[in-house]
Amino acid sequence: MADIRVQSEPFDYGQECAAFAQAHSDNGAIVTFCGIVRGEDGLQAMEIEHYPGMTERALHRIAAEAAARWSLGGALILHRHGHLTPEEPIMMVATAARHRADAFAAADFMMDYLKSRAPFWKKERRASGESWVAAREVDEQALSRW
Amino acid sequence: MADIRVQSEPFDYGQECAAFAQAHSDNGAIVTFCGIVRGEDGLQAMEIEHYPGMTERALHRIAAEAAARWSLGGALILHRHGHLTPEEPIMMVATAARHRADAFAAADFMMDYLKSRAPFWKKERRASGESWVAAREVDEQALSRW
Amino acid sequence: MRVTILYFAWLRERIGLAHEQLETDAATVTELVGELRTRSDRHALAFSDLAAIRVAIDQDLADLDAPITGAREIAFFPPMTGG
Amino acid sequence: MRVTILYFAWLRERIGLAHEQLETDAATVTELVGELRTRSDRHALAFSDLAAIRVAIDQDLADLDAPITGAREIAFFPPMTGG
Repeated sequence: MADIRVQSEPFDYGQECAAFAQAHSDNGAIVTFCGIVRGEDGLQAMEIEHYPGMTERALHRIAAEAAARWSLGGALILHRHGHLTPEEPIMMVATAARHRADAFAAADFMMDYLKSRAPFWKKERRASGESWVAAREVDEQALSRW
Repeated sequence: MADIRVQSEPFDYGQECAAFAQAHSDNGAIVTFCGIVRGEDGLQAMEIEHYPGMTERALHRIAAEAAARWSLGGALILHRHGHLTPEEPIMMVATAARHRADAFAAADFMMDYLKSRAPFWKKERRASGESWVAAREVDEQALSRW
Repeated sequence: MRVTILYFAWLRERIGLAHEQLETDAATVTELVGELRTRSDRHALAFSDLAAIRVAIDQDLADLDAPITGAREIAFFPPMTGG
Repeated sequence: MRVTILYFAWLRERIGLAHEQLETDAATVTELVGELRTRSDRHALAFSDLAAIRVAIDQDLADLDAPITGAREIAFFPPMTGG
């Protein structure tokens, strides 16, 4: 049921929102999330590494778990890898449901699991050099909500 | 700070998502919600009545309360009134924040308050006649979450 | 005191009016509702179940026992169903 | 048993390899890490703090004390930072 995409190409968040809502217009509630590269602290670029094969597997599993917990009409997870620059969308999730509570909870849940259970790693490049983004304790703790 | 729009004209959910994300691309997290007319049970059309003046006031207040509770870079509430047909978007909210938890919570909060605290009333038209949508107890109860 | 009364959704339909002007000495919403009920059978019917009615005083939601002194616009309507 | 070992992010950079083949009799991830540490100074350094390392056995996240018998692909990487 879920649409899972892992790609290096840019994606158009607005177009994806429109297509997802159109494809699931028999549902009453659509929720989308978009993560964007923040250009703060002089960030010049970001490289996202991932684990081909395991990534798709992990994302499918996260979407399936969301569909098992909430009543969903559809779900999308789209995540880029490779080279990104500030203000570019990194990834998005979308959920469709009859009721908004399901759509919100499932999108929130998928984001929490994607953050610390899908094999992506971000490296930031600044004038001062490159560094891997450290995992945040708050992201690990967020999983205990579910 | 919040962009509040009450209009009878249709809106393009995808374009609004794109414009909102673009306008707030210095934030890392965008959440959007879209409510769509469900064509179930033979629904032919929906009429949305509202209270001009109070509506805008209520929506501004809901957005201001969200901005007071969470760290937001921006918020949008757009709600249609008048005549709608199945599968048309009724309304949307969008939030932008540095962190996803704020964007999710604020969008969820605004939806809950909008549902039972903003002066909109839906009337459904079917072959069998017209009827006003009854408020759902679960929507009133949802407010106790906040 | 002169106030504008507004009705929305099925209240508007049952009363047959979207708004009306009223001269009143009512101190609270409840007192005002008591007066409105006497205006016509349609008013009486529309206001028969107060649990199904919400009120806004000058475009702010209020309780039925709220004071209305100084109010200019009082609106009655069913529970809201936006979103 | 012959396994493919994969490294990602700073583990890959510190070890200087994205993957390597290994013949091992290790029964658990922990035993395997013990063997990997002996392969080079870079391996030893990369695996010096196990708290900073996550492991996947055949593309499923696993604990460090998980058995690896029959595994074909074992990946080591830092905590994930997607989204």
